[in-house]
Amino acid sequence: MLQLTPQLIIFFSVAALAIASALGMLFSRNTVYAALLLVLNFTTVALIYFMIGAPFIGLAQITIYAGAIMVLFLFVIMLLGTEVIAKHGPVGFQHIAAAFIGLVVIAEAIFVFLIKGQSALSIIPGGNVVDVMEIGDLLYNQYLLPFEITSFILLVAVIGAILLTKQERVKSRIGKDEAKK
Amino acid sequence: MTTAINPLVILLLIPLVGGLILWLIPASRKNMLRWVALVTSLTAFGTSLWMLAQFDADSADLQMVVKLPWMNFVKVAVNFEIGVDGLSILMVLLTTVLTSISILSSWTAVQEKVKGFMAFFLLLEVGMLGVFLAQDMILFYVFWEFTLIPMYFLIGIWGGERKIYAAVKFFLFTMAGSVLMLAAILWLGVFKGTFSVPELTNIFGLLPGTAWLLFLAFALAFAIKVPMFPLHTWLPDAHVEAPTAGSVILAGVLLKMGAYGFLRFNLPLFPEIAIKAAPWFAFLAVVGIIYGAATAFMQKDVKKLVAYSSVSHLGFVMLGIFALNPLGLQGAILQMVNHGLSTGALFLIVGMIYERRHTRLMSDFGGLWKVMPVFGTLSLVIVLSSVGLPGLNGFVGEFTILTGAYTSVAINYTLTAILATVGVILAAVYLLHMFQHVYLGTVTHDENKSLKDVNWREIITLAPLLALILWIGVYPKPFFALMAPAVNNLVALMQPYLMAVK
Amino acid sequence: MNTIPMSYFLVLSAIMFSLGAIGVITRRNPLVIFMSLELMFNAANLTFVAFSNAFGNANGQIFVFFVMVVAAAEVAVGLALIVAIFRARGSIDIDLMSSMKN
Amino acid sequence: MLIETITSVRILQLVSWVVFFPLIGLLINLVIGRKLGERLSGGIASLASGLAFVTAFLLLVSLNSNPEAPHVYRLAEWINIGSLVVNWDFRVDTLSVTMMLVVSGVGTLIHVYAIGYMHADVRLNKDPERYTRFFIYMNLFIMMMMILVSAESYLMTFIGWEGVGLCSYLLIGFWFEKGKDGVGNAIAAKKAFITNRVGDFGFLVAMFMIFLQFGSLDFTRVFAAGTPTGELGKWVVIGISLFLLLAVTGKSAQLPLFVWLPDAMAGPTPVSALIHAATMVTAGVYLVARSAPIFAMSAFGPDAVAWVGTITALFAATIAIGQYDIKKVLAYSTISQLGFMVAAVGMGAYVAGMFHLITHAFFKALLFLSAGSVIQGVEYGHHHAQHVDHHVEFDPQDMRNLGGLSRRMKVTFWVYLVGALALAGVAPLAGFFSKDEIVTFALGKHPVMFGMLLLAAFFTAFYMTRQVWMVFFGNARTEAAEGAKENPPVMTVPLIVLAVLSIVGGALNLPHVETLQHWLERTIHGVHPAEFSFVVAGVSLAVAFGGILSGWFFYGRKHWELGQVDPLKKLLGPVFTVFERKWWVDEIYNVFVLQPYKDASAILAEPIDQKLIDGTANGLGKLTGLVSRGLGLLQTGFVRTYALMIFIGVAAILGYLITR
Repeated sequence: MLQLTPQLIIFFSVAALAIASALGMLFSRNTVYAALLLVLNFTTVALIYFMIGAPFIGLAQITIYAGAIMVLFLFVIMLLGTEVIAKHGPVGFQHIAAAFIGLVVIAEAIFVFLIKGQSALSIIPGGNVVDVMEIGDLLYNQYLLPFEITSFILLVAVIGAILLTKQERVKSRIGKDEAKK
Repeated sequence: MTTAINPLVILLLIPLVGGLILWLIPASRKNMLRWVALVTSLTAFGTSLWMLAQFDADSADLQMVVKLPWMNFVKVAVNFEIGVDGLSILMVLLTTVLTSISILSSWTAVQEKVKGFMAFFLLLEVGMLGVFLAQDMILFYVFWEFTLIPMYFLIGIWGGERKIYAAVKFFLFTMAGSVLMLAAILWLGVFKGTFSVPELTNIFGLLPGTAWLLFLAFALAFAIKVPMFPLHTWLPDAHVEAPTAGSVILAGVLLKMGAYGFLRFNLPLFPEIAIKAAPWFAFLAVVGIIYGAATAFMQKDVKKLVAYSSVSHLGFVMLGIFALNPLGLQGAILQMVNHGLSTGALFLIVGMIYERRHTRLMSDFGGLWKVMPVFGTLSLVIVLSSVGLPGLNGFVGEFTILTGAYTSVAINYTLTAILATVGVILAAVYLLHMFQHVYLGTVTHDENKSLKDVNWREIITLAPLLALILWIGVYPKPFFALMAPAVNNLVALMQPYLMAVK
Repeated sequence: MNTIPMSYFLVLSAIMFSLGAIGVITRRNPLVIFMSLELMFNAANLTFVAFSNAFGNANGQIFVFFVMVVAAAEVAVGLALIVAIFRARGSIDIDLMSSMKN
Repeated sequence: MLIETITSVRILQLVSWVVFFPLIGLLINLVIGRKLGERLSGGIASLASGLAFVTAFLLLVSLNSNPEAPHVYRLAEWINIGSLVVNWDFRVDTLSVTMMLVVSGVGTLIHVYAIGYMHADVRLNKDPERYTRFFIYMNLFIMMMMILVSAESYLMTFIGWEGVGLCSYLLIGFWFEKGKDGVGNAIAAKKAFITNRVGDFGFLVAMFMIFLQFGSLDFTRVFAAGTPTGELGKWVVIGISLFLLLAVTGKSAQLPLFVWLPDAMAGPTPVSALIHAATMVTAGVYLVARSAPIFAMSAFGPDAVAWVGTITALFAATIAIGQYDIKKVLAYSTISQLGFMVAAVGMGAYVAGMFHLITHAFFKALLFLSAGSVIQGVEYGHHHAQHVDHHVEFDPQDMRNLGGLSRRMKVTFWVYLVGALALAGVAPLAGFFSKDEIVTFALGKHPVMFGMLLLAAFFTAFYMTRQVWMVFFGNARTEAAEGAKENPPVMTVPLIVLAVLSIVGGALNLPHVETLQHWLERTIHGVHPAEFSFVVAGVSLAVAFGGILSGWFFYGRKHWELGQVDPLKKLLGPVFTVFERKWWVDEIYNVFVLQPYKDASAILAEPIDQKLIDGTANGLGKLTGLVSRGLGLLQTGFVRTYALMIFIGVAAILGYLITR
């Protein structure tokens, strides 16, 4: 039978916060709020990471996701001025189906993980801590090649982003030239 | 028996080379294109005669076999294996003869895109020859599908009003069948570890259900091509829309590929199933005979009438094949040749009047014999050959087929054969109906009064066909002699199972 | 017992993943869709980390690291695309972006 | 020396020349005939036929000295597959030589006659180019007929059988642009060919059954095989007999397939004489005589043949009474006389049947040729009488338009009279002896048959009298008949020869001498001559005179006036109408055979083929289109729809994994 330990209580409350923030993001009418709620979600997940012995990932989560990526989001929202999302049309088939399927998947997950088979695996909060040294060791030895490739991916992404956003001016000039002809 | 220079390989190469030469000639030099195509096809014909000279008619084996490794499919070797035997040699000869004649017949009928037309024709010849020569199932399939492409374009580019519809229909029908055949071929090849047809003869060790499925997969592909009732509806459309030369080849050779497929695959590969299926196929064949004749009678377009007559005539061929005795089989092979000659010639004459009047409706004609006496006489002989008048080719084939059907152990329902004989009456009904409306009576249309009689080129086009029609009618012995050993071999394969049926 | 069953983490992950998926499917604003996408990445990451802990193996966390990098790259390109589209069309409603169809 | 040569057995090897001479003749005419001119062209054709006759005569002489079993000569192999072995074999025996002589003999006379007749005919029909074509067809016919009678196997007989059918088709349709609505002749030709094909169907099936039963199609082997035993064998024999009978009814114009023969009169008159009276139509009789051993194997088969012949004889005779067309009367008369022959061979009186065949060939050819002479004479009169109004509808064949020709066409009149009397069965003309023999047999067979045949003979005498009176006596009823003129000798000389033959032809098989009987007995075994009976002969003669008298009673006492009603019609009323309208047989066929076939074809061609079968095929295509369009709806172009699909898939796969 389930015994409420402090760890469990913390886990449940954090999990509830994560789900709530996710739901909030989902239904928010305003993209800025949505982004902020997502930041909240990321942070709570980062809390879970800290809890289960992944401090490096937790930090990275906060800095990269909550910090960098979401800021980028907010920046774009502001830039485009599309904070307020237009009113939805009537709830379409798409929405009902999506909701239904989502519920089905969740139900399936609950069925599998909680009812059907109690997994023998369990998490030791605060145990099995992976410190930064260990991660660095792995990254620069075993996973050196993928690590280098990620850097290349980032480079490509940067160039791509620049090119995509610069495209407009080049295009318009061509358009003008064609118009002249 | 492998000679230093193999006629079959050369036979396959000649039209290809001819096609290449055509490619080098500028499209504007139409006459040169025509001559090159004609000379190529005649060379191919000459080569096929060379092949005939090399052929040992007393042997039932494959001859002039060439076997070169080609590729592997799931570790099973696929070879470039070609050869000729009694079942296929007449078909090869028919192909080369009809190709030459078709090219000659489109001398003036095709004025646009001559280069493409002739090139497709030669490619088509390669495909057809390949189908009859291939002894490897994969190779056979490749050639089988390859014939579709030039024919598709011949109909689709040089066809009549509804050419696209007809071309697509032709393509889809044939594809529908051959896809299943491909599945059967792959299954068999992997199952038996070889794609070589001679090695696959009489396959044992299949579950009955599997054997039936494979048999039907092959049968469907071939039955569509033949075409057997009720899979025939692509044929009238394709025939009506195809250019004359295309119709000649379509009726003369392409349909024979279906019947030939039954002979080459269904019977030797699955003799037991073939015997069990024989009554059903014979029944369908007879339905086709009667049905084709009855529908042909109602057609207003001469070309369509001839197309439906093909359904009827090919019914005889199928009946002969599934009689599964020497009489029926030899009759069927001869009838395949006969149909190629007679119906080919019928399409040629339809083409000739179409070239003059640009219509094919029977109601637009009448009394042509008076205006074009030579043409009328030639047409009469051709029509009578198609009717099956004794002394001409059609009769020899039909008679042997019907005798085969009567004496067949596999079919064993005399009524089938009697009904098929009714087809002989009905053939006279629709063909004479056509002859009367087009050639007899008074000249009802003023446009027809000044029609020119056939010219020398047209006579030369028809003459070889007429000569063969008479020859086969009066003295078919050499033709039967060519195929007899191979057919007897095939029947011997059936014999144990036929005994079981008895 | 100070342990938490593995299943709890997986269910949490599944719920987040589903919510993210619903967001992707239903929302019309590409920005929100991207956010939902991030949510789904996050759900996956959570599983990685949880298993990493359960098995006492650091490799799972390395993968999370890679996922983050890729997500960052994807967001960069994706947002750039959105900006480009917005400039071209003046709107970023993806229902209006169906030029692939006819 | 010469005698030795022509009586030697080696002469019999010449048999194939009866086929080759006409073939050579037709090839010459085919290639250079147009350049030869009419006389030469016709002459070559006649010569070809004449040479065939000479050959046949040589065979006769040689065969007479070499009376052993049938001689078979092989020209070439034909079909040889497994058990089916058929060769180009010629059979020389008394039966085949007799037929060869009749065919080539009468044929040659008609060829000669046609030289004159066609000269005028092609000009009347305004296409002199076609002159040569006629003789090509005629030679082809002789050739095919020779193949028919000289064959050693059923299959080769069948070649000739269909070959003569083809010639019949070509010659009926010789003026294919003439006739009712310009296609009447063409339609008549087609009808003849197709009706014959129905008969040929019977021949084919009979052949298959023969092959199945006896394992061969050669006469020698089939006849030597012996009666099949067992219940099945009995039925097979009856089946063969009945299918052969169907073939006979087709070719010899018996019930129920006789309908083509009257229409066949559309052909030029020499054709009617040669093909549709003297030779081709008797092929059926020949076939039964030839197949005598098969027919002897059962009782039912020959009985059926005899009854069909008897009924046809009477049936056709009644129709002949009500006809006005001079050639139609003769056509129905031919059907009736063929009925006599068929009845005879059915009764087993093979010699009597063949005897009648020969005499009939003489006098019916004579009658037709004379009728042709009358027609052309009247056409001549018509052309000279109607200079101005040339296109007035005039039928020179309608007996109501004739009359009084005995004075204007003397030769024709006398030979016609001879023919008519011979046909009526007046002693001692040829027809009397042969018909008497048949009737005598019938008495021994079945009294009803005897009565029906006598009645038919009575009608025969009656309608011939009617015809002779309407055509030759009284006053000329039209200007055309007024201006009729006798034809040139090239036409009348063959008539005279035939007339002589009609008079003396009976000598071939006089009672108690029986030349023909002994001759044919060598081939057809077990046939005994009927005991000549003076009672029967007397009755038969009385019937003939009765017919003539009653004919005179109705048509001779008072001259026929233009536009009058037939005197017999006044007496018989509706019954006469039945005769006149030919028992509505054509109409019945139309309603019960032709129209249903047309309807069925129309249904097959349009609703079934186009709608059902093609519709199904195209429907499959459309279905594919619909399905793909339906699936295309899913392809919205919205990424999130695709995402939804993926999501659904994920859920489904998960579900599957759970419940597995």
